[in-house]
Amino acid sequence: MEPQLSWYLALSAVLFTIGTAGVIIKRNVIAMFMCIELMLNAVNLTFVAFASFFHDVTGQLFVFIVMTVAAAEAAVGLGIIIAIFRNRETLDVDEASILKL
Amino acid sequence: MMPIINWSLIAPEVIVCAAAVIVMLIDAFSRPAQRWITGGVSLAGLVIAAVACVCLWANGTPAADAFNGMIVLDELRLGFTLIFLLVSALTLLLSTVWAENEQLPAGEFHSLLLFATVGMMLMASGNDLVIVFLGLEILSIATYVLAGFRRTDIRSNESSLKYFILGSFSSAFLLYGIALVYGATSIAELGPGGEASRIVPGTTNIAEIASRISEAQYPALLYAGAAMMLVGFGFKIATAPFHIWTPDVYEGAPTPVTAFMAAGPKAAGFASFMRVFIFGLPFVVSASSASAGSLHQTWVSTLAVMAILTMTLGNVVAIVQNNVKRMLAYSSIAHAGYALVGFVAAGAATDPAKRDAAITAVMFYLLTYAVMNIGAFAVVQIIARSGDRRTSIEDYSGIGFQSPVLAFSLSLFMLSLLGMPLTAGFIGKIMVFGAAIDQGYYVLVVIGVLNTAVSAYYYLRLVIVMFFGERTTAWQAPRIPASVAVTLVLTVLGVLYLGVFPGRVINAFQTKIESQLFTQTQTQK
Amino acid sequence: METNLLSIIIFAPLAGAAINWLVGRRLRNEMFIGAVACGSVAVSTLVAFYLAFNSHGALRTEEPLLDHIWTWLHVGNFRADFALAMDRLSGTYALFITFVGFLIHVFAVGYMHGEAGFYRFFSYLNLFMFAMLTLVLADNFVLMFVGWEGVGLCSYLLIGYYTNRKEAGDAAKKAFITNRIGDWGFVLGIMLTFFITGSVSFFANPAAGEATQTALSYFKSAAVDPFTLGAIFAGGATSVAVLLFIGAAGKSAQIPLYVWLPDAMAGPTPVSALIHAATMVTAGVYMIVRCSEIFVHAPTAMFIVAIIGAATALFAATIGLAQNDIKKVLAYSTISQLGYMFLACGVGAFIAAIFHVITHAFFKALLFLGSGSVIHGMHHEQDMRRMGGLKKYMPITFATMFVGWLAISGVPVFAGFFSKDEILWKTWSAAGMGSFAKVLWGIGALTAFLTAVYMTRMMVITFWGEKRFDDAHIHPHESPPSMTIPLIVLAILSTIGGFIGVPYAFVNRDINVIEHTLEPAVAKMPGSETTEHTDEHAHVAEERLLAGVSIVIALLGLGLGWILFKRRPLLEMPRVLENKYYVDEIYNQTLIRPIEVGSREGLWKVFDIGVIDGSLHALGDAVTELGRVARWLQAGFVRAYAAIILVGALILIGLFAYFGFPIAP
Amino acid sequence: MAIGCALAVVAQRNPLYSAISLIGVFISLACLYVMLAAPFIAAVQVIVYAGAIMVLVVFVIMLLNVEEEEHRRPRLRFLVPAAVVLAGVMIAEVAFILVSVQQSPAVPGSSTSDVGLTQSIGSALFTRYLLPFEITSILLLMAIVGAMTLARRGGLLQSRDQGKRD
Amino acid sequence: MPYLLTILILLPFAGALAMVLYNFAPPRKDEHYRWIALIVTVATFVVSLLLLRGAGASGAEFRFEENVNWIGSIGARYHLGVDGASMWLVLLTTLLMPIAILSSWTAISKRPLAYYAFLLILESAMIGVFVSLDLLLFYLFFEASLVPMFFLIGIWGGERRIYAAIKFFIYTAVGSLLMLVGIIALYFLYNTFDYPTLLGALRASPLAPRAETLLFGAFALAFFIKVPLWPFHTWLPDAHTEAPTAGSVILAGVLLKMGTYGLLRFNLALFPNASRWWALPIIVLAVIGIIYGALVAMVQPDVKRLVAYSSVSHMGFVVLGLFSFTELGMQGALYQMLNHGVSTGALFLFVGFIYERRHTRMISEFGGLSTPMPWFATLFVIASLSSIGLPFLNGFVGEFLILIGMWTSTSVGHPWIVTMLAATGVIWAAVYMLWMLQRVLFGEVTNPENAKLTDLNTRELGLLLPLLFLMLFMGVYPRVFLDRSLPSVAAIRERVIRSEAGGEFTTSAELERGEPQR
Repeated sequence: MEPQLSWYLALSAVLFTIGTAGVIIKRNVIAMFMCIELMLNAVNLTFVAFASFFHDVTGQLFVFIVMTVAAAEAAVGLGIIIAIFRNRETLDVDEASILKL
Repeated sequence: MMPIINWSLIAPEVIVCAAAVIVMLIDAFSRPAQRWITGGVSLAGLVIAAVACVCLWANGTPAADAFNGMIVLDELRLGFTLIFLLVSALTLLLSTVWAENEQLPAGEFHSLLLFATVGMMLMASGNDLVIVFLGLEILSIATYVLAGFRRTDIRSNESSLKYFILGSFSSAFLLYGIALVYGATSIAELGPGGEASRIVPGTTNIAEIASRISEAQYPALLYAGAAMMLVGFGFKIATAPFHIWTPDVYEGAPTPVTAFMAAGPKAAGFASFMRVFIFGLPFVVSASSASAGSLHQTWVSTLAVMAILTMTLGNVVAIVQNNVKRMLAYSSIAHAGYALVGFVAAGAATDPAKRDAAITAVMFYLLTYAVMNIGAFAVVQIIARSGDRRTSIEDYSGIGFQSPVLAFSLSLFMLSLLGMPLTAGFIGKIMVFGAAIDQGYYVLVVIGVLNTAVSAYYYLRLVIVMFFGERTTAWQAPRIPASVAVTLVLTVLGVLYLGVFPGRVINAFQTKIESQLFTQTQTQK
Repeated sequence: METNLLSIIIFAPLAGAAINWLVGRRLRNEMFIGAVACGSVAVSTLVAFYLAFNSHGALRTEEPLLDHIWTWLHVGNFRADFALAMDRLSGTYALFITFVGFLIHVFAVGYMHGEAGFYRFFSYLNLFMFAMLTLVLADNFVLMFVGWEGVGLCSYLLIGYYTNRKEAGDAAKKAFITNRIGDWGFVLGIMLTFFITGSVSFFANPAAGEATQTALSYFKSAAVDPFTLGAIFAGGATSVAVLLFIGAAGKSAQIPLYVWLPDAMAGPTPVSALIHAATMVTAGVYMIVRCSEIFVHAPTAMFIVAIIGAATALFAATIGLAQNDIKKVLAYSTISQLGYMFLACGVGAFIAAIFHVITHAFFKALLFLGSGSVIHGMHHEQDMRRMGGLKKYMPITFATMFVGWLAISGVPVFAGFFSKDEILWKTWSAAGMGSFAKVLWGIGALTAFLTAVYMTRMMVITFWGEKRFDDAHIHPHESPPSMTIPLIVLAILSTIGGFIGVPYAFVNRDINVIEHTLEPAVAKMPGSETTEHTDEHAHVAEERLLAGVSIVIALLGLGLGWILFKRRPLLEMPRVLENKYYVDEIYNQTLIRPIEVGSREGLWKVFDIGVIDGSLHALGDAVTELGRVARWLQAGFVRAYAAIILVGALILIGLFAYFGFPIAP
Repeated sequence: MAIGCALAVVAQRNPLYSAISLIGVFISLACLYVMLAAPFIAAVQVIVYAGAIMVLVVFVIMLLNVEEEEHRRPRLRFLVPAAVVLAGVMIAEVAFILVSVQQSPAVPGSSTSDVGLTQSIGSALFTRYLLPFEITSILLLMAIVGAMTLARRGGLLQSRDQGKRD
Repeated sequence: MPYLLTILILLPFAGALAMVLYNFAPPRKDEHYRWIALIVTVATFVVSLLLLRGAGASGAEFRFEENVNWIGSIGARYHLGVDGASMWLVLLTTLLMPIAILSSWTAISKRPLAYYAFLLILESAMIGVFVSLDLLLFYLFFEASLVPMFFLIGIWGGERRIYAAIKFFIYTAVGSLLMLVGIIALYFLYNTFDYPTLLGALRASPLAPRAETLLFGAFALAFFIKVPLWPFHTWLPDAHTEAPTAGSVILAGVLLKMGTYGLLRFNLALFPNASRWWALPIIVLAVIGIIYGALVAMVQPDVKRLVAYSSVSHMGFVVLGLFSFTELGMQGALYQMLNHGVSTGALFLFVGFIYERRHTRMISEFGGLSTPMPWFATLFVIASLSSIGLPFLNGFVGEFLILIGMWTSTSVGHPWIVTMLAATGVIWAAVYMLWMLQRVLFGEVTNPENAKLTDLNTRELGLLLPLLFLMLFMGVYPRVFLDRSLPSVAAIRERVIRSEAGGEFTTSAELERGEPQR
């Protein structure tokens, strides 16, 4: 049978949700980062799904752009992670809580 | 088909971008002795960009949809662009000497700052969600780096980390929202058989979205997308409950960066936020679906509630702060709330003229906020000395007459933030509140002014500490670097000028876009 | 008719006051100061007499002399000029005020000799003359009120003349505040008058521009109020009259506002003589007579006036029996005599009241000055118990006071006899009070008797018997002529002064000058419109009988007093009388303390600080607490922040989804 | 399969394993893209994501040689159930929304079209979406600078080749 | 002369700037600042006397008008002008200012530059309040006057100065912010901030009752707090007590008048109907304030607090007169504003003098001062008497007119009850004032410290004389003032009473002349 559009949407939504949950649950910075990547991918799936069901190129281009953005974020994010790891020998985000209240 | 290229349309962005690249190169291939060049070059770039911007304004061509309508040319864009340029210029002046003192790579700082500026400008000028998203990302990534710029400082690291995680988290939401809108705005043209014969694909062009919401294929997705975009933008402009990152990040980031973040990205956020929601999801009277009207009504009322939350939270929590930077962070949240009041009015307005007025009010408000905020942070930076050490209220005790220039200018900024007459803040407040009253949001405005009264408490607290108390510990007046002095003078004069003779600036900001946007929507109906 | 001389009468003393204050304080020359003070008063005296008695003087013509000086208050339809008017009533008053005032000034020059604040004393005294004459000669209520408050101020200053004596200060304060309570009524009376009549002036004043309808002429044409309690609050003539009477009671020391007068004796004796015997305290009587038009239209008010007057007369007389301070005795007798005058007003015998005012001015001034002379001679000893047998030390004083004694006791041919007898007779024959008139007469008669008794006591204790002071320290001596001459003059007046008012009944001839003079100026009781002479002829016998009765009463009083005190001067008097019925203590406990404590503890500490400020602070603290709580959102943990953001996002999405779901139920 | 891997990403305690399972997610998504007639995107997905980015991530993990999350005093325990609950709510809402998509008129399935092909994407990229493309380059350039700035200690090498990798 | 008002506003400000510039001149001496300030303020006073030209003759309309565009895009104009009502308040301000500066001649040694600069800025703001005919402009000055006073109290005040300063600022700010909302709302209803235009527009198309009530409330709250009307008065005792002498003088003399002036100029004129609807509660509050203030003043241990509370009582009279809606009452109210400025200003000066000598204000510390300082005692008594309301001193005229106006008013039923209660305030005034005088001036000199106090010096006498002269003159010949203010006040009264449904209106005195009021 034909896969329905809503299936893909549902799948991406589930992935997105998992990503968000991961961001909240994981304590390792890198893991959180990966969860965010997961969220982005979920969005990509949505785009592609729409695009293909509309026979439209916009969505796929969007995905293309999103990938580059993700790459950029990856670079910078990992840079930040390295920097913070240098100053305090841990990646546990809960340790990074001197700024509060 | 060939790309429709119209360089003049994006001249400012291109100029700033070029300046950034040049700065980078100079930085790479220059001896440390000539570091100051980078500052000069970037400043020049900003100025030229401003000139270009003004030229664009002068020969105000109607919004040419070059780049396939991805860039608009209207007062909203240009006005905000000028604000961004101003903010960046002031931040540059603040940062040059500071970077030297902190042994930080000034060149990279400047180029990143310029890139961030480009991002902001794109956010203001983009008429397509793609551009908006890209601009936002550029801005965000640049500011992540800037926030963590003092690499060796734990607080700086932490603030950049928090900003990075939460920022990308929320931008994922924004992206999801865009995706849903893209999908939702597709139109199914029904053939004779009643089943969809073919589908007009969805769009990410804001104007087109506006024209389509009435007959969108998946209204529910449209709503969900709107909500998610609200999250993304709300994060950028720090409205409750998405303000949560602000205090920590502002406190941890280096002071000039904080000044920049509180003034620039907030304004940029408002720019694109308003463009997307006011022009993208306007009030549309259409028989076809009642949902469109109620969508508009939904996001407007939601924003109203958020505005109340934001103002109240910001002011109330600011009262109990003891760190000046953190206090200013909360106050910036509160000010986002005030600006939201104007935004709500703009959204609620169905009459183009009143909508223009409201948008102008918000623009003007953000301008005034940028000026007085950067001024305040300039003083904070001077008093904090290197490494942002002295930022607690106690450090200000009794300095009033020890270094009167700093103290009085800081008091001026505080009073302006408080919204006392004869200062910029006053005019800004009455403009946004006026717009809201015009739309009948009396409750909103009353809550706003009561919040102002509350805010008096902590703004005055700083003045009181400086003037009414006697200093216990020793205090040697810090020397004010020339560039910072220039910033101070500019901001002080700006606050007074905008407070006493704001007429010309306001007139310049008068937006007349919507009229033609409305015609656009009519034609596409 | 217009004349600017009137203004001289009032401004001469003012000028004297100014000169003494500015110049006198520099050159502390008593000769100069005394000359200026007495001279200024003499000038106004002469002018007053000239204006009264010249060919078409105030006392000879019907219409008053007017002097419009400037328009003081003029807003909308309210107009109060600074304008003087001298008609028969005010003329009569002005005459004896200026004359007695002059005498007292002269006396004071001697009495105050060597005082540090000599100049101050005399400028106050002149200022008082100015105020008193303004009060009397005012042509409208408001200006009258100016003088009214002015005399109050001067009495305040003069009572408190010895600034470093605490009791003097307290007495002064008490006097001013008690008067203020009266003035409250007076002001409201004026306002109500204006409210009803739209005018506050006594006389139609051509010089003031439009000839307005005057306050009094309005009432002349109005109907008489019913004789009911309700009339008091009806806002008509009765209300006005009652309010005005409150003012009069305050100024003339009637129950319940009399308490200030005895304390006022803390001032120098000439002050007591001038202000608290002769002139100021009779201002209340003057005001009522001036407004007789209003009172005769308010029977209820008249009744109240009569009651209060009679009560005060008796009450004060009883207290007077038991005082040991010579001036206190005189003070209470003054209150008592004032009560007489109000009694007269209450029964509509306005002329009799004025008549008594005049005679009382003479003999009471005489007595006060005499006592002053005694005190002067005794080195400022005021307690009679430490005097005695003074008549051989200071004969002139003794002789003159002897006259005064007889006069006040109502011994025939002396001034007091005629006026008092007139009042008693008018009370007896008061129209419209029926049998109650007899009761009032009884009270009056009793008072007369008591008066004779306590005056006798005073004289006996002071002048007869053996001396109760050690002449080692105190050498009583006769006073200088500057003091004795006024005494003599006043003694003569107290003797013959009564003949201006000899009633028809005694000498079957109509020689009652005072009555003829004042008749046009005062209102007649609406009841008795028929000419009085006829029924006077009718009652001749009755009147003569009553006169005889009062003579007997006076002689009895003298006799009893003589018998009681000649032998035992220090006879103990009932303590309740000696302590003035504890009225001051009662006031203190029931009114003053509660108000003071209530305002301090209740209003200020509890309400102001506790309630108002407390609630405000509570509000502020609440906001701060809210902030304290809300800041805990910022726990500092990124994951928590992310969770918060997610919650917000979910709320938003849920909201939008709910609104956006097209087929939502 | 995608969901499974995704869950694994969250569940794994050792970041290395979750990274690997993330790669799994990417691969499976790529397959879906192919099904959705977007071969180019699929390819890029595999190359850029599964290739470059993840390699970079793994590299960093190695570099900082973090083992599984250290067992420190675990804070914010409540967040785990909270997150799960929130996730549940989110799923619910999404479902709620998607129902409407179901009810909307059926769209013709993804019949094969040429939009997914490299050529068409390329043409669009250089005509209609020229500007975004340029902007993307700026973005990357800036990312390089930023990464350098942050990560270098003195003039470290790996920060530079990080830049090259993207 | 043109631009007279602008000159008046800018002159003191320019003086302040001059001081700041002089600060950088090499041979600067601290005692020069007060001279600059004195010269500037005296000059301002002299210039302000020009306002008297043609006053009152021209009826109710505004004179010396200046009307130029200020912020066109938000409709705010720079519109100045004076009428009979505001002119006197301007003159009062400019008169009190030099006196205030003289009074701090020796008292203020700490930071003279800032002190006098703030005073001058304050004067500019106060003049601006009274002459601005644009609502936004008015609000601007109204708020701006807070800041200098805030600094004056906070820097040069007494022990609890910080508390007092914050209380003063926030208390008054809350009210005025709500007024701002009202102003903006008016703007969007009638599309103008311009006062005369607004009057016309309101006459043409009146507000809806509810809207009028709300706007009335928004304005009234701000002014009530400023007046201060009971129960919004608690900021006043603290502010007065903690402020430096000059500050108290200005605060009592001018700042409080902003409130009553605002009531007269805006509440009554703009919202006549609401004014009538709310007359009763407001009058009740005023009467409570009169008696309450007096009673609390009576028991104050601190002279300055006593005078402060007496202001509450006196300003209650003003509000009472304003809301009697009779020429008598409103004229009296205006007059009472001036009286209060003069008398209470003088009283604060006296308190300042003894504070400067003894550094305490506790009544119990004094006693018998009349012996060492006769001049002080004499003048103090005179000032107190004028505050008590002795005839032929200024206080009497105002209070008498207010009371008689109240009695003849129809703004409430049974006005005579109100009048009787209010009139007791006159008694209380005598009580607390005389009691205070008694304890401070008379009796034996108990405290040896007081025995060697020096009497007033020439400067102190000199700065008192104008006030004392005014007390006498205003009491004896008030027509000079009343006649000139009559047209303006009458015009405002007309608005209030004509807007009644019946239109025509006559004072109850005219109506009920003849038969007693039932």
